[in-house]
Amino acid sequence: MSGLWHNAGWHGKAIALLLLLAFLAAPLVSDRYLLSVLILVFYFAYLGQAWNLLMGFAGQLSLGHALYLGLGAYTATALWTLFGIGPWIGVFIAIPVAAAAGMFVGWLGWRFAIEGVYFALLTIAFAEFTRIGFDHLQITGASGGLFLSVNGPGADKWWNLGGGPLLYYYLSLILAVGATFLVARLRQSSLGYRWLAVRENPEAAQAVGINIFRARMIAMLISSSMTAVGGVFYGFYYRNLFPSQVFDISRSIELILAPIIGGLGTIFGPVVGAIILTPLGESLTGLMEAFGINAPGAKLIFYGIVLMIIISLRPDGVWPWLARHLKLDGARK
Amino acid sequence: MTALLSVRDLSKHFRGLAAVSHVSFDVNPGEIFAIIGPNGAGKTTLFNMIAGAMAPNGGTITFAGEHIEGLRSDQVAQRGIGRTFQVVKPFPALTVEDNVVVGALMRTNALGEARKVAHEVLTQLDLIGKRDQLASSLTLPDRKRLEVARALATRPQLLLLDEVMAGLRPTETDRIVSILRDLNRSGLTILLIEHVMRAVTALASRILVLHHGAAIAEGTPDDVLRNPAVIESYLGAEAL
Amino acid sequence: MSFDHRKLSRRSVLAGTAAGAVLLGAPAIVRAQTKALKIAVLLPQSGYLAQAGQSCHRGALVAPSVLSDFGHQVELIHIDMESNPDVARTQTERAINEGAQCIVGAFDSAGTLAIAQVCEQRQVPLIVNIGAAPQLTEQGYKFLVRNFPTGGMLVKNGLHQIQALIDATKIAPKTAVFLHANDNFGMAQRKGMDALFPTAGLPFKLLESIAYDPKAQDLSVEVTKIRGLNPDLLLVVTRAADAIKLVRDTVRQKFQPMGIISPGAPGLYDEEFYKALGPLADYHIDALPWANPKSKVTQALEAAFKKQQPNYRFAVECFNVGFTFDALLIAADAFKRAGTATGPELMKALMATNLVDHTMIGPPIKFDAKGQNVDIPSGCVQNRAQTPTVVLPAEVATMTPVLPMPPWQGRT
Amino acid sequence: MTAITLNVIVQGVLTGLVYGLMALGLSVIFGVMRVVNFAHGEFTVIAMYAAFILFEVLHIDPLIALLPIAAVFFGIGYLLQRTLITPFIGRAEHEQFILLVGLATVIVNGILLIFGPDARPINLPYSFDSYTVGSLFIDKVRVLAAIAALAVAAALFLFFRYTRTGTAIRACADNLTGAGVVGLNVKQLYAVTFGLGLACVGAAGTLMATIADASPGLAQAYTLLAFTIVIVGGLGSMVGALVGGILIGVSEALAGFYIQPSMKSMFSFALLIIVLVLRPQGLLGRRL
Repeated sequence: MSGLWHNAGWHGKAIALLLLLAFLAAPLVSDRYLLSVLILVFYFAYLGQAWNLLMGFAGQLSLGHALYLGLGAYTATALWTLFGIGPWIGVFIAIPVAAAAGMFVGWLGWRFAIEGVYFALLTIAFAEFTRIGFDHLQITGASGGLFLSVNGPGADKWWNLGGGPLLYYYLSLILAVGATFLVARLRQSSLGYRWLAVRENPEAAQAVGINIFRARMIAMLISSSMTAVGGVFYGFYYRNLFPSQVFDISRSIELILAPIIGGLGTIFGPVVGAIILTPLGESLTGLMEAFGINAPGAKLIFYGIVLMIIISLRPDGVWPWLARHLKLDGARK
Repeated sequence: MTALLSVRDLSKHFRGLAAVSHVSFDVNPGEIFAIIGPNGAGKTTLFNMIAGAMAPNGGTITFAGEHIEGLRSDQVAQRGIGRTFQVVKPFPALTVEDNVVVGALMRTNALGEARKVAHEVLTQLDLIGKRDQLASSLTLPDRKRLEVARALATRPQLLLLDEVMAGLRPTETDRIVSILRDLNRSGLTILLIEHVMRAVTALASRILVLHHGAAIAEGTPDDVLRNPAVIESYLGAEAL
Repeated sequence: MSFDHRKLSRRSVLAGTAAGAVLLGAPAIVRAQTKALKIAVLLPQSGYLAQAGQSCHRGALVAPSVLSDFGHQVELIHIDMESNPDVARTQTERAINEGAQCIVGAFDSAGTLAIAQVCEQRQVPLIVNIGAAPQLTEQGYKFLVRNFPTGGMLVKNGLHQIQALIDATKIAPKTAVFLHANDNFGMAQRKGMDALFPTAGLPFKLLESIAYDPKAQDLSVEVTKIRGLNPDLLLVVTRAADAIKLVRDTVRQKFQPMGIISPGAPGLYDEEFYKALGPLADYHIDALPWANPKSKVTQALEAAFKKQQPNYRFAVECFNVGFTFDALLIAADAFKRAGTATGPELMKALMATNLVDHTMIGPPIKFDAKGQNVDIPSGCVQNRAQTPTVVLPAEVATMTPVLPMPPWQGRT
Repeated sequence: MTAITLNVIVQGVLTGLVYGLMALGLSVIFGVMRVVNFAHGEFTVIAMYAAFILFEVLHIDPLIALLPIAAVFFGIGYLLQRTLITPFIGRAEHEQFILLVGLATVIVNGILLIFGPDARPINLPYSFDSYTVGSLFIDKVRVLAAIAALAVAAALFLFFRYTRTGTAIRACADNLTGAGVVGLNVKQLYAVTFGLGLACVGAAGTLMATIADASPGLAQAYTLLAFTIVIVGGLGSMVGALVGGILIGVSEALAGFYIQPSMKSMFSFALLIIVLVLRPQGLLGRRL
């Protein structure tokens, strides 16, 4: 981040600081609805960063990140409901569980040279396989779901990730900002350069001494770990989990929209994408209501059209274009 | 003098077809060694086996006293062999400087240092003025030099060049020839595969001629170019 | 810190917060100054639960005029939660900002619990219209009541009804197979079945419980498996479209059980079921809570429904419509007794509910300490002339049950 | 082998053939143009609704409606390729993915908006008939659909093998630059290919409508199913798609019968993983 920060022009710095201050102060002035939307924005920005690390930097298309999200969510919530182990400890068990799954998928994929769309299908297959597996896992309630109490001992304490919207707001904000810093830092590290090299041309990367398998595995390790943390947040925010919700392919799809629309392989792309997409959905709902349209499905039709328009007009994402127009440096970053 | 690179009895076949059979040669420290031969002679296969992109079916490759046959290309690179690609493979979305920085990062994890190395190499190869351009925006001659720069940034003992002059105009060829001569003078050993005989005769101290996967001649440029077998099989067909 | 959304107007908030949030523009809030209770009805009108969600929505649409005839003023905000908990959660926040004093919803458990989080924090009562996961009322929510049986209650009442059916029709089944969707609704009932069947004292043996994938493209293998077991009775918990596949493959494979009975699942009585199967849809039985044809509330609701929704049959829709209407009725009744719409007061009144006249069969609606109505009996509804018809209990029945069902052959 | 097991296998084969035809459309599009059609299942469902409408309004049997629907789908595919897809040829997979996910969202919700959420059945006079062979019961609609699927696949096969256009398309698939060099109109051929792919989908959807009821919720599962079959069978292999369909159909049927029906898709995904790892070119595909 430091390099990025020094490279940014004064108005880039000003915009970043103002935005951060606005987000920090938002709960003072905004209503709960807006907060709940912003929580989703930060949540998707965070997950977008995690996914972007693997796809945007290391160039590996995963369409099965719901696997790590679900494993993270289920591990931490099951530890809490079954053994009373709180999420701050649970998260450190959730991370290795999801990371192990990620490493296995990566190992299988990259050892056997499964690339591109084939790798994407491999990730889908694992996520779906696990979804059905959890549908039958009795200890976590199988397809009946796993439920977190709201009045059990300690359930409403912040250290057990229970509480009001402020807790989740700042937690999701910290996650999103922290992930952005982490990603920026990694991007400016030797590892970041190696990832980009592997993404751009694996063969050439290998010829300059990069172990591409290891570089990809590290990206998968960090990406799946980060996604698992997002899963823990999800589990304790909603306080109920169903395999058909959390492991579903539509989860995997929705979490990749923000980074692609925002700008793949950029540091602020996932953030910008989340700031565009979540409020887009909400405002479409608002517009429908304002015009008195009760047509189930109409909102999502418009949403789909907007996706198609953005990807047609700005295939590199909105952020690089925005950065150029705001005359910010580092548009490619 | 012990050879820097020593190839013994190296063979590779694809589905029963011998691409390289029982080739042996030595490259001494500090020399420029060229491999020539008509298309399909097995040059690139030989090259790829040395660079680790392909595992041989038989024979040994020794580099600086260590067996390297069958190692992955990143392991080969780590041991001090840099390479270029016949069809250039830059990192297109990265700047020229960052392309070279990636190379320099093989020897260090410190970005500042890698950047310093990159600047040196880019200056050496006359690319410093284009360091902020995207690699995808370069012309072919510039890309060829970028390939060399990226390989050099890994600080290799031996540089493998795969037809780095192909497709260049004579003036550009001369420019690369003089750059390579300078590099060689500063102690770099070079192994090159080349079609452009002008460059080969200008640079190489020794030449190996491949034909149908087998070595048919080896020696100084003068010796080799007078060799009747060479004239018949290769020069006769293409150069004359 | 407490939140007061009136601190600043929405527009100044928008101007002050994030650039992206500008897109959130919505009409300014105009607070209703009427005596009507403002209720937000959140239902999955799109997404994978759209079929049921839209059916419930029709119940909500018809409710205000009927309630008004009974002296209740309600104002409804209809919201599509898209079968998506994220949407359910943000839209609940928005509805409460826009003045909703009570929430009704949301058919599925994940969505309902997302809403429950918000309602709990903002102290706005949530009335669950439909949702069978037992945990909804076991998690300690203080602002949630449910006028719908849990999966266990449905099975318990269903098994009672099956016994009553056997008594009424004098059939003597010896074996049964239980087939259920492997989703949260199906699993809630499977757990009930596993727990209750061994002690229910029914005269037949349960050969096997089979779970099927709700995403399955067809049920032919499942039917083949059942055919191999050859049970007298087939007990099923299906989603709407699955019931069609089930019966169709049963007919094709010429498997003829004494009856197909469901302990309270949708599917066997949906309009699409009748349209797809015609006469083959007849004689299947659902043991589930049902609209009481003899209640004056039901009669009023039916009349209004016929007028407003001429394309839909009340007899077919009355399960979803009835429970959704009753949820709204419960809210309106509590509001009348409380005299205020403040959350805690309204909730207190809700917990003290003792509602004699309502749509669904059963004694007065009351809630236990956890907010669960523990007394929602099931009746038996049999498809007759492609219309769901109450056949048990006798006091509300309009026909007598027929079992074993007539053979498939010769029905067309 | 017991009769009942045999019955399960026969059902799996018949259903698998129809799945295979659907996957064939994907194989053609993906194999030739490298476009990852993530709206494949959605197109299948549109065809199911088309078959439903033709049956309800004009009482046309889907086995006949198959031809006009396939023709119309060819036109739709041709136009879609010329307008929406062309700019995305050769672009990164994730960009195609977003475009087609957007399109899929529009289609699914458009169907919901127009037709509502109810499943739409086609009640043929023979919908409930089955053939009795020994102690086996074989559904008439499945037999007819499977035969029709084979016929369409055979027609497609002949087209690719014996017509000029078909050969030219295969040339494009093998070597795009080469095809351009020898003067083939690649743009035109791509449009024809996408059209053919969608015609396959149109035919498959029409047949599917006889064995399953059209509803918006089916689409995503069909997309996944088609991809699984194509990868298992082998990309670019026409026979592979049909064999993949049968393999998936039979393995799901057997897993459902012997293990637990709710776990049957697990076996398809496990099969997909195993094939990807051990034989990435698919069972009948050429080496990559």
